[in-house]
Amino acid sequence: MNIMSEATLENAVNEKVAAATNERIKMRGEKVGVFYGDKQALFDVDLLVRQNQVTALIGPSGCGKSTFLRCLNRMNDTIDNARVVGQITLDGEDIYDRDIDVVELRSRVGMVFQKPNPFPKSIYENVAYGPRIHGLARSKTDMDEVVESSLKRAGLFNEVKDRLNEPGTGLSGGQQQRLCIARAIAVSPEVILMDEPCSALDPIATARVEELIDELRENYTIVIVTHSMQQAARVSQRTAMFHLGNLVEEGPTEKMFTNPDDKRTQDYITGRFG
Amino acid sequence: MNIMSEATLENAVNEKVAAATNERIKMRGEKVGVFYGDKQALFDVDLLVRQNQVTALIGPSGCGKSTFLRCLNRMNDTIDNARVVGQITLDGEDIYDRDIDVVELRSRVGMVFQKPNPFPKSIYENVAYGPRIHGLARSKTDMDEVVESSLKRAGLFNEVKDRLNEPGTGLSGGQQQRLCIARAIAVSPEVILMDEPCSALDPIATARVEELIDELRENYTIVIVTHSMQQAARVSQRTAMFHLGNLVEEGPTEKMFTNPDDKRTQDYITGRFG
Amino acid sequence: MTDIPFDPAGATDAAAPPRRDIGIKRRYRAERRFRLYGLVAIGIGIFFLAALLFTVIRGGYTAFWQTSINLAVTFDASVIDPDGKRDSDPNVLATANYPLLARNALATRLGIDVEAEESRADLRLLSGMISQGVRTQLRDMVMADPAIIGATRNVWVLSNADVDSAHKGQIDLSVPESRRKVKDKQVGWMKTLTADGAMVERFNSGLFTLGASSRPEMAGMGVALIGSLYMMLIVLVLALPIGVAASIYLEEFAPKNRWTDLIEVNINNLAAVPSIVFGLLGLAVFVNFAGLPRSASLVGGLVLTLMTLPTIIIATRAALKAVPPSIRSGALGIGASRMQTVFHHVLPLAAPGVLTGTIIGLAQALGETAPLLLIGMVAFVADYPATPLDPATALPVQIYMWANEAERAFVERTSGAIIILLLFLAAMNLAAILLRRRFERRW
Amino acid sequence: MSVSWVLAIILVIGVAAFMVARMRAARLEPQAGVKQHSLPGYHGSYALILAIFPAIIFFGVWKAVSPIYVDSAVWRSLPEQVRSASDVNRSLTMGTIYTIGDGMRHLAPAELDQVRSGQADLKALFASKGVALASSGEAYMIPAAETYRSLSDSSSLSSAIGAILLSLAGAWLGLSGITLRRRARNNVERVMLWGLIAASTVAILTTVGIVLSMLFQTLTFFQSVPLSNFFFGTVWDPRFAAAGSGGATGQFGLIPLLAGTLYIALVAMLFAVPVGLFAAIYMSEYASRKVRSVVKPVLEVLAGIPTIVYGIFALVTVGPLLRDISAALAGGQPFIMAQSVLTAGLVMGIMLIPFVSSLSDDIISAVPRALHDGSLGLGATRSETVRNVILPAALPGIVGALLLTASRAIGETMIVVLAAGVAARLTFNPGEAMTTITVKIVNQLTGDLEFTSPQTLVAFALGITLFVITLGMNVLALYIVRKYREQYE
Amino acid sequence: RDQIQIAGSSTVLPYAKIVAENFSEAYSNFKTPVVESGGSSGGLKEFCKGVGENTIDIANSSRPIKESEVKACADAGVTEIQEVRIGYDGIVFATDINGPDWTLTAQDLYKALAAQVVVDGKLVDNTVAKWNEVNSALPDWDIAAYIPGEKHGTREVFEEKLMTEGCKASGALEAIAATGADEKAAAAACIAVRKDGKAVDIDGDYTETLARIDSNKTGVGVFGLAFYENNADKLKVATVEGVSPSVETIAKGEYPVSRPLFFYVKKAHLDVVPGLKEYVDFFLSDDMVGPDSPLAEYGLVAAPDGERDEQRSAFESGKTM
Ligand SMILES: Nc1ncnc2c1ncn2[C@@H]1O[C@H](COP(=O)(O)OP(=O)(O)OP(=O)(O)O)[C@@H](O)[C@H]1O
Ligand SMILES: Nc1ncnc2c1ncn2[C@@H]1O[C@H](COP(=O)(O)OP(=O)(O)OP(=O)(O)O)[C@@H](O)[C@H]1O
Ligand SMILES: [Mg+2]
Ligand SMILES: [Mg+2]
Ligand SMILES: O=P([O-])([O-])[O-]
Repeated sequence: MNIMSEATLENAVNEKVAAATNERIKMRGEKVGVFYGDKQALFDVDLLVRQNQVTALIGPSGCGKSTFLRCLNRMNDTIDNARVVGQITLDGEDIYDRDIDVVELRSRVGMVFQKPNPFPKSIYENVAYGPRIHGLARSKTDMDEVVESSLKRAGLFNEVKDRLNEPGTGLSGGQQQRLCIARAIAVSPEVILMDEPCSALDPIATARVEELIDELRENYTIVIVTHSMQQAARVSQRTAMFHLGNLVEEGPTEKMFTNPDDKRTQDYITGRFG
Repeated sequence: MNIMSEATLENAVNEKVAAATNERIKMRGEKVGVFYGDKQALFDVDLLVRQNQVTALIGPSGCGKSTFLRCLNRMNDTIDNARVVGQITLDGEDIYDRDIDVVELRSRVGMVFQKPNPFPKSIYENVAYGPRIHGLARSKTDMDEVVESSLKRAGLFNEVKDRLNEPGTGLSGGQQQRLCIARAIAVSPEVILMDEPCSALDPIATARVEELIDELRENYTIVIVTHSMQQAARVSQRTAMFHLGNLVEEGPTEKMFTNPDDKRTQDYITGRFG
Repeated sequence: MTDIPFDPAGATDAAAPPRRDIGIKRRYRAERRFRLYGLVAIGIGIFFLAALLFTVIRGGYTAFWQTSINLAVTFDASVIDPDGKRDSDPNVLATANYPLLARNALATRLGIDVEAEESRADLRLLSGMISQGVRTQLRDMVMADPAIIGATRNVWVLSNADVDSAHKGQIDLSVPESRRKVKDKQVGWMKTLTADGAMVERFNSGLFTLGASSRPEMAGMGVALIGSLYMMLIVLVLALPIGVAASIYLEEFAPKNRWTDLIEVNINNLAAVPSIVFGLLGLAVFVNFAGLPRSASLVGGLVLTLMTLPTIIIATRAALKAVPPSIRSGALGIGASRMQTVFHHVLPLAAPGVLTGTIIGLAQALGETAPLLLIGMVAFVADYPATPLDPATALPVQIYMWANEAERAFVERTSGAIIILLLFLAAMNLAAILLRRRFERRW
Repeated sequence: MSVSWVLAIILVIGVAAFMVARMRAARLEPQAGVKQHSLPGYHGSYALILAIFPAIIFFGVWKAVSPIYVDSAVWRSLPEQVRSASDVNRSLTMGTIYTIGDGMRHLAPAELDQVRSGQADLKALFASKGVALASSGEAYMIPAAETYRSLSDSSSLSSAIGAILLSLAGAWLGLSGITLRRRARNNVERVMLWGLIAASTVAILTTVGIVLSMLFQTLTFFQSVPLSNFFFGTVWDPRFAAAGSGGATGQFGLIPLLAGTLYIALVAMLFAVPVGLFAAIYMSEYASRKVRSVVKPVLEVLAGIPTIVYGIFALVTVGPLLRDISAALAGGQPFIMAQSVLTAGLVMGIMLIPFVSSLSDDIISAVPRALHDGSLGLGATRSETVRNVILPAALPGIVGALLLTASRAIGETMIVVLAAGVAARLTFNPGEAMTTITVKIVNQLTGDLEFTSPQTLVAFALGITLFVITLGMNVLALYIVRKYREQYE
Repeated sequence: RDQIQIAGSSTVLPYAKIVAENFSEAYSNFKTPVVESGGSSGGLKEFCKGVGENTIDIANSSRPIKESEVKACADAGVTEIQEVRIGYDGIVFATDINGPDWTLTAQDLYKALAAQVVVDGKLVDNTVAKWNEVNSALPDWDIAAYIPGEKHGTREVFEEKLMTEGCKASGALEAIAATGADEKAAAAACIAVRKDGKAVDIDGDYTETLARIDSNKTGVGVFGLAFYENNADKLKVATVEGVSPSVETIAKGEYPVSRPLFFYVKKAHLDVVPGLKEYVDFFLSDDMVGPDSPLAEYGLVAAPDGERDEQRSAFESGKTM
């Protein structure tokens, strides 16, 4: 009980601040916990995701970043033994509500996975798939356009423009990752969740994706998991630090990287490497 | 014809240099080319891998790094439409020779893949598998030791020590990656090929793996693909830069990062990010 | 959990932007429809299974009970050994007129004078009420203990099959007496006996243990069970390894060329060969060429093996194909040989599919009659086979033969036999299903 | 020495070699810089293989070849005039000689002498020993039988000795030269590979066997019935010739049977495939583990029910039901007969449900979940995911399952006999009866007709024809699968 | 081999089974013979494979062996075949028990079931739809006759004794001959059964016919006498040419439709296979094939006394074909 009010207090305060700075809250997690079977992987996470901002989730491997990210569009539903407690809202609506429409939710909150998982279809079809099921392209030319622009924005178009009809699984690791990004943005979701979108990318491609994120931020809200402090620093406005399933600290990126409140954050970001 | 003598010339020069500096050549690629179907993905690569050194392969996504890496232990054999030309030797033996025992080759030249691919078995079994088939542990205790030390060296042991019997597929992305590293080093190969072993790792885990690489270097030879220039700079003694399927340049890491010969290398490593 | 005093109530939450139309209603309808189709499909399957089981069980459960008559049989020496030569001639005891003993006992029981001239007709009717099997039953008692001669024993004897059917109400007693096998007098006696508790339905263990017989009450599935058991063992021992080995070769090792295409097409094609043609093959190869005996379960097992192979191979190949390549490269990458990769990683992952193929293949083999026809297993076999080389039948054969019998009593036995076959099938599949569940795993 | 003894001895040698080799390999001294190539178990298995396989192959080949040699030797030992006289029924003569030779083993020495001196009534004597002789044989057969006997005795002795020696030699070879670098694993695996190859040739051999076991009779059949009559005839009435043709052989038109086969199989597939596929999809995508673990085996029971039960079900329940329903719908005249293509297809479809559902379920479940997640993460509904991502990825396997199903539909007999009857007619109306090739194969083979007549022999022609037709369909299917295959990862 | 192996006709099978069973009870030192089913043709084919351990000893047949088969046998070394006629099989027409009485004649049957009839001197397809169109004494039922399929020997009897006779009696034969058909063609036209679904071939056994009548109460089926007797509470038998089928009328030759049943023994096996001779003797004894025997009780029409004696002595004397 005690802990609870403490935690929500934090959110409340944050909200006040947000309101003061005229930031709108897109998503809000309250006391989010996740169990895999009996094992709890995430504990009482309270986190606000601000609209048109990039929120970076950082923390050591296995601390629960992906798990939390998956909560945000209910991808955890698909894991047999996963159970989510707490509350998460999108535009004030509880996304774990019975009435909520998971499909619509996922079309509004898109996701790029940690392991690239292109469909065993052609590159074109990989990208066209989302728009097609959501009916976002009226005609073949529309679709071509959507596919092209998505691939372009993901920085892949030039490499694959001659082989749009070849299978997406024949691409290199980094190309697959960019394909998955293109696939996700092709449906223009309101929130985009990216689980280490640049892990398999070289610096140039990374730069391209980071640019893209910056671009997208104007219209969309982005949550990104990254291991690169630099990346977090470069692209995000706010950063949340996880440790052992707990949210250690959350705040404006600048502050987090210069003057973190928590000792663990400090230790982590000043670790020898970056 | 012309090109060929030119290329091998390069190797020959390099060898002279190696001999002069008392370095032993562990592996040697000569005019290595790879075709996927009709499409050539790698062109005439000449590269020396020096014993007890870390060779880093860098280059933009899709340039053929993984492809080349796979040539070194003939993993390309398993891709239906892949065809390798040219010659690669290990300790002077042509590894594409008819007489060569591919299995033994792969036990000597181990590999960590770009996408973590743990077996759908328990964590313990994932690591114990290699030592078991190679008869590296005589008893259960031996095996326990091998598993524990491998997991420790990969920096995973603490996180999983209570759940060694749970499936390796239930780990987080980074944990899976470290599991695959543990699995590969458990068989103590002579050469270890690592395809972006730290892409899903946080800085601390990355540091652990880099330490590991440094450690391993004393007894083994390592080839690593990485997108992080810093990482290449930190761990490798020699760096090879690929571009569009061509080996652009190869040399001591220091020189590569301070004074590359090739304009493309220069451009790549001084790209805005790193 | 939201009853926090100063909940700002989402004042700062983003106002819901205008929702895009992604046809959600329509898609959900499609989704529900799709799901419904699935449910309906399963429903259809289960409905028909239930209907089939219902018809079978309704028609067959009575076969597991058999009308028996309790008689106080006097082992009359004057009947068994009228000439008193049993010590010198061993055949006397073997060939004595035992049914007479039972008939006399029944007559006594019903108060009919055995000696009287006018009861001759009645006595014939009485004989007709007792199963001919009483001959071996009483004979075995006497042979086991000749001292029994002269004594009286209480014995449960089987009633004749027609009486059994009448007792179970399967014969329409309203038709004129001349049109039915059970006469009015017999019905009267049955009532008397039933009222006395001397005629009851007892569990029909003979259905499981006895061999074939032309007398329904004496007919059992024993030989067929043994025959099927032998055959299924042979099929399992041969078809599963050969099938899996062939699939592994084709899927994991074979170069993809015309020759392997040929093999692949061939195997698929074998699945379409009518089963009786396998019988022709078995006759030609195993009986005529290799000189194996006719009617033997060994030959049957071999024929069914060939017939089952394509099913197992096709299922196994599909399962092997479904294992993601990353598993293979993972193992190869740490120096496992291809053989090791396949046997340590790929095959275990494909095991559920292999087992499904095995289940279906074995089920099919278990229910097959046509190929057995040509190798002589659709036969009347009364003696138990000691080895797979002895004549035997199989469960579906017995069903097939009983289904074609004229006697009414075989109707329920046919259904009873089907129930036994299904039990056999269930027992056989249970192991495979449990195994399959162990191997099932998502990744 | 009997065959089983020889095999047992070889086996014992093999097992011993295995144990010793494994032990030796385990005790090898490790050397600096030299890795042991193979695990001890592989060394053991290699020794086992060397000890067993060559010996058994030798033994088997000898056993297969020596009778041919003995046969020709015995034949040559026969007097010239006998040879020329009985050339036509050589096999009969030789058979008698063999029977006499084998029968002589059962005789006591005194009886043997009698036989040799030609005094004994062979037939009676042999009968008393339980050996059947078709005739009493001729005098020249006795020495020939003895030749046969001594030849085969010495052959079996030398084969036994040879095999055991070979086995010992193999064991020695396996045990000597166990070194760190010996590639025992490669050798063992090579043998395993040959084993796998051998297993896959069983299918080829079966095919060859099937064709051979039918070819001869088929040719005989086509000697009396012209090809065109068979392949292009539209009337199946084997006992009656077409009016005016005057022939006595009858009409063997394949077309109505072929049409019936395809039609009934099509109806069955039209029922089984959607039901089975949807059931599979539901089980793998929607149902909980528990439900699935119950429903799947339950549906599999459908595949195990003997087809005669389905036949009876069709005959007494489904057929009349369909007829009555159609009569009620049409108001009087039923448009579906009790025996009809529809009834047969429907009931056969029920039987085929698990072929589709269980196999497809396994294949669908094997699609990596990352693909699933990828699609769901884009906001696809489950059904969209299944239709657009999962099914295409699982397609090759599913097509395999469907092929198997179709094959079963074509090969089924009992259901068709009882549900659609045996009347070979050519019609498009699924409410009427048709019959299939398989049914006719069974009927012509098991009938009362003369077994030498074309009426019976036509079964073989039908068998081979069906074989060729399905072969063609399979080639087509292979081609299609190749074209549309989607490989994941 | 210590077990007799028998194969062949499914019509003879039930009788052979009864004999086999009683044989093993009477001779407890012999194993029960194995009796395969598989049709007369299949049985004879196996029979003619040759002599020896791996071949069968007896072939049951519901028709006499054909010339060509004897020859095929001889080619394979089976030169001495002993023929045994065991009795007769009555063939009856029956309807559902609740139907009216039926009195059939060959003529009616022919008119109802012939494929083609002569109208105005031309052969045209038979279009008769109801029984009472053939003969007003017959019920007003749609024609639905379940007759033995062409694989069955019974079919030949049906054609010979009913269709051909009916064809002659109704004058159709002449009419057909008048259309210009030669003798052979006319005979063939006489026995051709309509194929429009009114006459349904049954290739299975009588149980199938019974099931069909069960599901179509206005169907007429052809059964063996034995089968009918076992199911007399469900079936009503029709008289043919005024004679009601029974063991007596058939034995006397009054009832027109019956056929002899046979089995064939390999003489070469007689001394060799233990019990074979005893089995045949046992089969031929009056205890088995006599008028009061279990076979007769089951439905076999016993041959007249003289014929049985003749069979016995023929077998005893070793008479071969
Ligand atoms: N199996 C395949 N079939 C066809 N083309 C392939 C296949 N694998 C790789 N390629 C192509 O070969 C080229 C080199 O691929 P490779 O995987 O070696 O790149 P990479 O340097 O490892 O890139 P990344 O850093 O993105 O992993 C790419 O263009 C890729 O699309
Ligand atoms: N399906 C699962 N079943 C059981 N445990 C799981 C499962 N998925 C994740 N976990 C565990 O939950 C914890 C959090 O995992 P998560 O994937 O969220 O980590 P992460 O922060 O994304 O790490 P990484 O940076 O390595 O991807 C880890 O300890 C992991 O092992
Ligand atoms: Mg993660
Ligand atoms: Mg790569
Ligand atoms: O089986 P049958 O030969 O008597 O028809």
